[in-house]
Amino acid sequence: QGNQGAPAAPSGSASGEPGAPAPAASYKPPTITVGTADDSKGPAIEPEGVVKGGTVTMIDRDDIGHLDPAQVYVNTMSNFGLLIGRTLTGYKRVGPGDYKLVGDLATDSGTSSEGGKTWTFTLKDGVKWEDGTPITSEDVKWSMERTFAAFVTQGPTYIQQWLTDVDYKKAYQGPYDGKRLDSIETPDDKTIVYKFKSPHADANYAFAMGGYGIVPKEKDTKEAYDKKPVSSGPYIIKSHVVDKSMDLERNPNWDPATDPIRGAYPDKWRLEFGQENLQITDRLMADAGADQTAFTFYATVPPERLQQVLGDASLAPRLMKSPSPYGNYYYFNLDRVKDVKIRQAINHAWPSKQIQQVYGGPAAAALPTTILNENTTVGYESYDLFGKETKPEGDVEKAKQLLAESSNPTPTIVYAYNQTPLQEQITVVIKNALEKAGIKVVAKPLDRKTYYDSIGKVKNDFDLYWGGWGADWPSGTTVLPVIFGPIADGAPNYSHLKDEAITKEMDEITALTDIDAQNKAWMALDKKIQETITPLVVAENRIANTLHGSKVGGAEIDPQSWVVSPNTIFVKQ
Amino acid sequence: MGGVIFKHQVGKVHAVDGIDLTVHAGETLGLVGESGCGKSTAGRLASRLLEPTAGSIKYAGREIGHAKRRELKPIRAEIQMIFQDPYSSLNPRHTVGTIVGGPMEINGINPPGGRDNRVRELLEIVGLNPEHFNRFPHEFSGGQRQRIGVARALSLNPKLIIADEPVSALDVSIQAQVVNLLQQLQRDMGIAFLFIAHDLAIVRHFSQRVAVMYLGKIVEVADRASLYERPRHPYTHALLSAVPEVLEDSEPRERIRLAGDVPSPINPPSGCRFRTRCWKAQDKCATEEPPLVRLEGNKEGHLTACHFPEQPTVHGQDVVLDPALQG
Amino acid sequence: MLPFITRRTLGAVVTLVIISAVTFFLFFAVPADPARLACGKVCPPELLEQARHNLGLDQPLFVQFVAWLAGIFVGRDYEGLGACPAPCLGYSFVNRAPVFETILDRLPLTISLTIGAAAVFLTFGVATGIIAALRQGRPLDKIASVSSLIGASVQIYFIGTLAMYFLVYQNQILWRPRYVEFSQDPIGWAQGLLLPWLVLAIIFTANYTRMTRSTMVEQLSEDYVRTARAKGMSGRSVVMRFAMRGTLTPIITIFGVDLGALIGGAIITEQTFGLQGLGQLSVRAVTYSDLPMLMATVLVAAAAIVVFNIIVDVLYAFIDPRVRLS
Amino acid sequence: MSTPFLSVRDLTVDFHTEDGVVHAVDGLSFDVEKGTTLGIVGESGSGKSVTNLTVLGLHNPETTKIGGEIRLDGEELIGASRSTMEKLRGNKVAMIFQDPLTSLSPYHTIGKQISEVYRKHTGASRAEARDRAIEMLTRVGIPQPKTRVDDYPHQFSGGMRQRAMIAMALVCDPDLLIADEPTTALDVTVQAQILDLLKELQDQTGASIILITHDLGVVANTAHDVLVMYAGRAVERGTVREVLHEPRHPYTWGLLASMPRLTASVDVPLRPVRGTPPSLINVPPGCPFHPRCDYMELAGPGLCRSERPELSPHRGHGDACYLTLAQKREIQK
Amino acid sequence: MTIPAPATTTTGEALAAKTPETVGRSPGQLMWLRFRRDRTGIVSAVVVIFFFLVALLAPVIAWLYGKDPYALYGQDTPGLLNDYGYPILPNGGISSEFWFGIEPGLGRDVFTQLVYGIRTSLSIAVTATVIATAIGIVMGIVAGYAGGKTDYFIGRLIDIVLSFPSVLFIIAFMPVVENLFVRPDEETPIWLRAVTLVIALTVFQWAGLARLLRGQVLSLREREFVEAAKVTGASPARIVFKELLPNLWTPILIQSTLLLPALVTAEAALSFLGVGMIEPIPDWGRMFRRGTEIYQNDITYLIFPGVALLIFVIAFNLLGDSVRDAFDPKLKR
Ligand SMILES: Nc1ncnc2c1ncn2[C@@H]1O[C@H](COP(=O)(O)OP(=O)(O)OP(=O)(O)O)[C@@H](O)[C@H]1O
Ligand SMILES: Nc1ncnc2c1ncn2[C@@H]1O[C@H](COP(=O)(O)OP(=O)(O)OP(=O)(O)O)[C@@H](O)[C@H]1O
Ligand SMILES: [Mg+2]
Ligand SMILES: [Mg+2]
Repeated sequence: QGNQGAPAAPSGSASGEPGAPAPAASYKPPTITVGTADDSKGPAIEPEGVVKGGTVTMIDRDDIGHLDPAQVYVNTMSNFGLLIGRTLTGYKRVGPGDYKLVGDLATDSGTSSEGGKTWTFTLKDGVKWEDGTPITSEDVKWSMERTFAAFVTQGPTYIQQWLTDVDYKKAYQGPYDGKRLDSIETPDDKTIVYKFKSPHADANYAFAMGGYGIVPKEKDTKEAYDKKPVSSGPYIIKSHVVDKSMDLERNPNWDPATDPIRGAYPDKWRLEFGQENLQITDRLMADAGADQTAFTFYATVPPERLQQVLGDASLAPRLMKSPSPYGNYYYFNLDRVKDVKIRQAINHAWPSKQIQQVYGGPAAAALPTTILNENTTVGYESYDLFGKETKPEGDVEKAKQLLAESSNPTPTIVYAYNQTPLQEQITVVIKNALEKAGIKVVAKPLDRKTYYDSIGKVKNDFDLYWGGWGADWPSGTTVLPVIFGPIADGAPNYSHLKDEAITKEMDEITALTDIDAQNKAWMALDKKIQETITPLVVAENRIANTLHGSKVGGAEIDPQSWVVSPNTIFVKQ
Repeated sequence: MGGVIFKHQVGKVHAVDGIDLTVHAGETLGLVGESGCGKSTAGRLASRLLEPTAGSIKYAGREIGHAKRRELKPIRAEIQMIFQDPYSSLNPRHTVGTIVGGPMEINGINPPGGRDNRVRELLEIVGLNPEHFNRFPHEFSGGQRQRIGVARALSLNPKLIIADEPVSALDVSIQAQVVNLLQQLQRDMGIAFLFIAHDLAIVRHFSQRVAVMYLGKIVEVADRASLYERPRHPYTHALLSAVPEVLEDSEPRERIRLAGDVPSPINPPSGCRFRTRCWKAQDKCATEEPPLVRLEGNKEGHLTACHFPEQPTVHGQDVVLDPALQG
Repeated sequence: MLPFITRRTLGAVVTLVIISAVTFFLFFAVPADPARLACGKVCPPELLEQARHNLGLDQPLFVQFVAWLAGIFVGRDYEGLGACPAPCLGYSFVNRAPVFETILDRLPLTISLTIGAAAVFLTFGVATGIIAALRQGRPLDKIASVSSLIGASVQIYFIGTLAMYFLVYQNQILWRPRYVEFSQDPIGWAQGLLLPWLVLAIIFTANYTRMTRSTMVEQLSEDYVRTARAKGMSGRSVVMRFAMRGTLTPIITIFGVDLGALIGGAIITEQTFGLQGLGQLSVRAVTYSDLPMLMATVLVAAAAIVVFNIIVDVLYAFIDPRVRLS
Repeated sequence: MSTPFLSVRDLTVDFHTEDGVVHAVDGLSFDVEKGTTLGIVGESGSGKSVTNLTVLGLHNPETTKIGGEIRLDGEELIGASRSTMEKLRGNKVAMIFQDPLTSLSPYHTIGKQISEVYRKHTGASRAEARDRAIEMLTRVGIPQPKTRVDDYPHQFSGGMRQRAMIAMALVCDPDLLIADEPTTALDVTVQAQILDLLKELQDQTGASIILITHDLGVVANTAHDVLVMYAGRAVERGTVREVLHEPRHPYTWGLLASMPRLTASVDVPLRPVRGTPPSLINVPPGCPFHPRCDYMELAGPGLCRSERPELSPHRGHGDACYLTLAQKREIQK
Repeated sequence: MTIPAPATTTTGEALAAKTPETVGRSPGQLMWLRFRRDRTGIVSAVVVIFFFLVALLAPVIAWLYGKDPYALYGQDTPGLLNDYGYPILPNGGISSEFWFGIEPGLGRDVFTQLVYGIRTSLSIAVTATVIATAIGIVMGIVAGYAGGKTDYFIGRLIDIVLSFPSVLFIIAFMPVVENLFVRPDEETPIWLRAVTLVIALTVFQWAGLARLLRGQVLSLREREFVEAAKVTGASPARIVFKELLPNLWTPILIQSTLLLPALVTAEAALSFLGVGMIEPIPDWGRMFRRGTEIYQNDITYLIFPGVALLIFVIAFNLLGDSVRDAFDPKLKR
């Protein structure tokens, strides 16, 4: 669920902007473990007081951009994908904050051999497409092959790379011209074997990504599939008016007994798109009429309503809270801000608390200190190198001292930001704080459409800019090697960090087959990078506060994807 | 100075169609006719506000019909105009001083004693208080405004003034003031006038010669005495008989009531244009256009365009063509 | 009349083509690359090329524009997405939905919003305008002019937000703005749009009140109105049958302009009330650099303005025989 | 003599404007007998139209103050109810205005405009009213009335419009017809037609006519009695013969002398009244004409400047001037 | 019979004798006189002038008041804002120190923000008004006076501009205008944003005025005083500038009085759509928009900018009405 949506949303959207760990004391990071074959059997564990039937309404700003799983990368889309499609593996909710990686279509979460170079899955009995035909291993293979096709530009690329090469689209162009991929084998209708070029001990997590959902070979319509997908999940799309509404009804060929993940309690779903957060919040607060059975996947309470919502005890039962599982950073452009002392001075001077206030206070944003996110890192360990916990409002003296030691005691920093009302305000705060430390800030607003283009250019003229990245599964593997990976236009290494020792270390950690050791190593590397290079300022992470209607039960923000999961939702009668 | 001759034909709407008029130096030519017959068009052609579609306009022997703005410059000063509407002919945003002095400024005339003095002098000449130099037109009555217009026309010492219905918009008592003023100016300064009006009685007072126009054509032209006492064209007869007289004199005047209005100039009747309202009209009138010629028994310079002219008298007719009046 | 309409229609088509061309070519001057947006955040150059090709952005601009224009009249074929029959406005860059269908889907709301609001502000504005004109200088006139002034001075997002809060969420006096098809549920349709109508009406009524009042005052001093009174016509018929005719001309002029503008996108209104009409569609098209959608919304908006201009001119002829016969 | 058909006594009309109070009519009295024509002459702004609009009660009551009395056929019109006035207008009293183009509604057909008056006052059906409209158009001499009845005013020529106006005024056979400068906007030949038509229709219907004009020639041709107005007051009144042949007031003299005439000698210049009419906000005290009068000294200058001369007597030839008849005769010699 | 002959009139004596009622007042002066009598007009003028003074003297006011619109008081001084970023004191944190309270979130002083915001918004609106008016004047007069092809093309251009869905266009293409001036990775100066806004607002506003003026010129061109100037040999330039332009100031003035408040609100509306001035430049429209978002928690922050905007727009509209009435007394009464 790494890609946090391309164009950042205007104000306070969930999918677009920051989020992170360590909020109020009550919050406990989730645990995610690997489940057994038994865990992989359906049906899903029912939430308390569940009622089946009824129609639930979901209101959000944006439509589900892609229905073809191959094009799905954004958290909101994978989340929706749970309703209409299945993957090999998936996350099963065992209890509050307790998740297991289990087999979804597969009977278990996969068997690896050769230290993770080969992965074998067996399909469950009784899994069917919406027309009743059984789902076969050929379908699963086909689904992976088609992600190599030219028209697929959006989905995840991990497995494709592992199966072929880093430049996977050159190695194979998809199954439509009759060529098949040898590295996936289907010895029989139920078995499927993936053969990677190198070991990937955590590959079974990758198969849980929505982007690796399945598509029926016989019903594949290439590009057009994005409009009319075939359901393997509990619901079928009955009608869809783009950007406006969608209606789901039950898929008669979905058998709850095969599905450990999806509860699918309501009979019908009504999805409404095109509403701004503020309006959605107001509607859910008012809780009138049909809105009582409404909830939202990701429309968090915007700062403008936060005080009101949090201050109203009557809303508390309908309020969900969850810190962002993403990493958010203000990247230094190491090509321009060459002096580590200046980078550290800025880290010290950083007005975290003030920015937090703009977001709406501690209830709306947490102040993390590490690159890896607490919620999505198994084996997380905290550290505080720049006194963020002791002096969250910034330590001007310390910053001045570091600057005095640096090559330029009065540096000028070009800060580029995404021009939304909220970011404008944050920029004011940053400018105000850094200038107190003697750092001149040139604020450069960037058009929101081109924000990532502009900061993604290797040869950009900015010194500091915000960027987000989220783990695709709970491991440093999907974070550090990405944000400090290859330097290219558009690549997420916005710091342009290029340090051979670090790169080497990352390769070594990736190759580790012991997951616990790997996690420990990532945490250590995290601290080391900040200590020696300081390529970024860890940004404030937002906490989602999301309301739902009074007749909606089982609503919970999934701590990994940071949106309300459809799996447990039910309608109270 | 020779004469001013103009002769022209105007485009699609034959507002003025092949008219021949001559104004001699120092004299007044009156031009009468009903509304829409092309009097103003003729006047504006003469002052070259309009360019004729065809034909020639000669001023002091020079052809000016198609002269450019630059070529016209020296002549502009000599031909001036007085307009009908005392309200719209003065720029409401200018003072009297600017209005009267403007033409001098445009033509770079610097009279001895300065322009302002000259303006005051002109105001005095037209019977206005020179102290009103700095006032605005809206502070004057219609008659006074018309005097300002006269002063403006005089400021360039013109040789010819085209006066387009200068008194039609004024009350009788004021009308007489303005006519008297014009008459006096002509006497004092020898200015020639083309005096356009629809009121035969006023024209008679101020014109040595009179032309009668109907639907873009001159139908009769003569010296004053001939026209008023021995009119030949039926239309002239009709016009004369239509003027309401204050005091009935001993001799009963003829009574001619024409039907309808002037036809549209866009599609004028063929042949003689007056034939549709004429009580003497015959087939010939529809096919053949009567030439403007001197009829038998008329004086030199008395020209009439009619196939069947009336007797040279103003008495004793009674013609009623109006259906409403035949009850 | 017919030649007039034909001439005006041809002129309108030219205007629309020019507006489309300006929109189209300016779009490429915006520093955003739709292919980049379509391609996602991690997008290597080959994929970018691919995305660009998929969106048809790899052709010369002029060719693209002509293809777009031709699509409207003869339809187009899209690689992978299939045929798009005329009038084809292309497929959205963002979600590959056929633009024409999307527009058709949004139009009913925008039209309902416009027509309902127009009905309210027209009747209300004209009525108060007439009353104010007849009660010139009296308290009623003063009240009408002061309230219309305040109405004209407030912003839609200002009273819209306040009204939503106090009348819908807090007290539930009015129904929450939403759109239901008229054919499905006429009452729900009216309930759902009532608040936007009223708010739009508050803002627009002012203009009509003032316009009606001043024209009516002028008309009442017209000679022919005096004639009507001299004929013994009753006060009511003098106003409604005589003075009103002349008052209509300026009213339908601004009415045409307002209707055109509203259909073209009551952007702020739709934004304020969370309604999904053309205005909201167009803002999204802008936000996501969705060229086909942007082109379509601009085209529809401009067409609305242009068409209403023509309608107004035709209406002039119905109101005023002098126009009809000249 | 019985009571006159219309009798106006001490009429005053004041307009309250931004610039001050306009005394448009100030103490005006006159009578109109049945079947006769009263010509009202005077310069522009002398209050002719205001007087007659007052008879019909067409002023805006907000800004107008009206005093005196107006009796029509014995009935008091000032202060009469709106419905009374509405019943009267177009029915018993009708009006023809100066500019037929602006006075006819451009939005309705001629036929409609005529027939609606008829329907309003007689309750006739649509078809009857239409027939009546055609009949009226025929009477005023509109050619092809059956087709022209559906024309709009702008399709008519100026003279035809004025005829339509007359048709509209006469459709209910009014007892009093007020014609406010009915021919000023028209050409001489057409003016003659219209004046003849008015006379003829009067002969047929026996209506009284008030003919407002500033053209003495028109009055001479059409009216029986004349009222000369100056600055909102009557300065002279009498029969046409009396006023035009033996004018008594210096202003009437001035008017007559400034009229150009076809028969007068060309060599005698016109003799206009000097000066301009006064502002009605600031009417000169005493005789309003005194600033323009050449004979003020004869009557005693103080008198003309301070005391306002009254028109006397109420009937017959009268004038408002301090000069004695003898003095006047003297001057005329 | 002879008519008495009054004195001849061609001497100035008679006219000079007439007492002048109005002494040398230009139409402008008359307008001013009428305007002065209009109490509403005067009051609104005072209000409008007050706003302009505030805008003009913003630095002085801030200096006297002792606050800086850019300083984040609420953030730098603890105890002013609560955890959510809202003022702790009631009424939006109004105190003797912060007269209008403090801004939620950033904690700036609302009073100086508003004063400077008015300064920003007014400068943009005034500049746009002036430019739009100037373009409108040139285009309108050229089209009206030149006629022919020029008129046709300008007319089409006006039609096209007026047919553009302007709001949509502005939000779509604001970046383009900015792009024309700076490369995407260059610093965008504040003035540039202002210039962009001015351009965006101007592009669609000149056409209305141009169309109006074109019509006016077309009718003025037919007025006889233009012909009079032509007859005396005036050049087209002189006719345009000396004869026509002075007569167009009335519509120009009225139009621009109405345009200015419209642009102020338009700028606010653009802010609402996210294309207004950007932080940290204080901006009236943006304050207002933010107010509409947070009013549930801090209504004070909506009230001050909102009421100020309301007062300004109402006052300016009233002023526009009064100016129109003063120029065109016909409407009144
Ligand atoms: N620019 C023009 N375009 C078309 N027709 C015109 C134009 N100017 C004048 N005409 C027409 O030409 C005819 C003569 O017009 P002109 O103004 O010369 O009449 P006139 O005799 O002066 O009338 P009036 O007594 O009303 O002033 C009229 O029918 C008029 O409609
Ligand atoms: N409604 C009004 N308000 C103010 N003043 C008015 C009004 N109507 C007329 N007047 C003034 O009253 C005076 C008399 O006007 P009236 O129309 O009666 O003149 P008139 O004799 O009919 O002149 P004309 O020959 O020009 O028609 C004029 O000075 C006029 O300005
Ligand atoms: Mg003329
Ligand atoms: Mg009158």
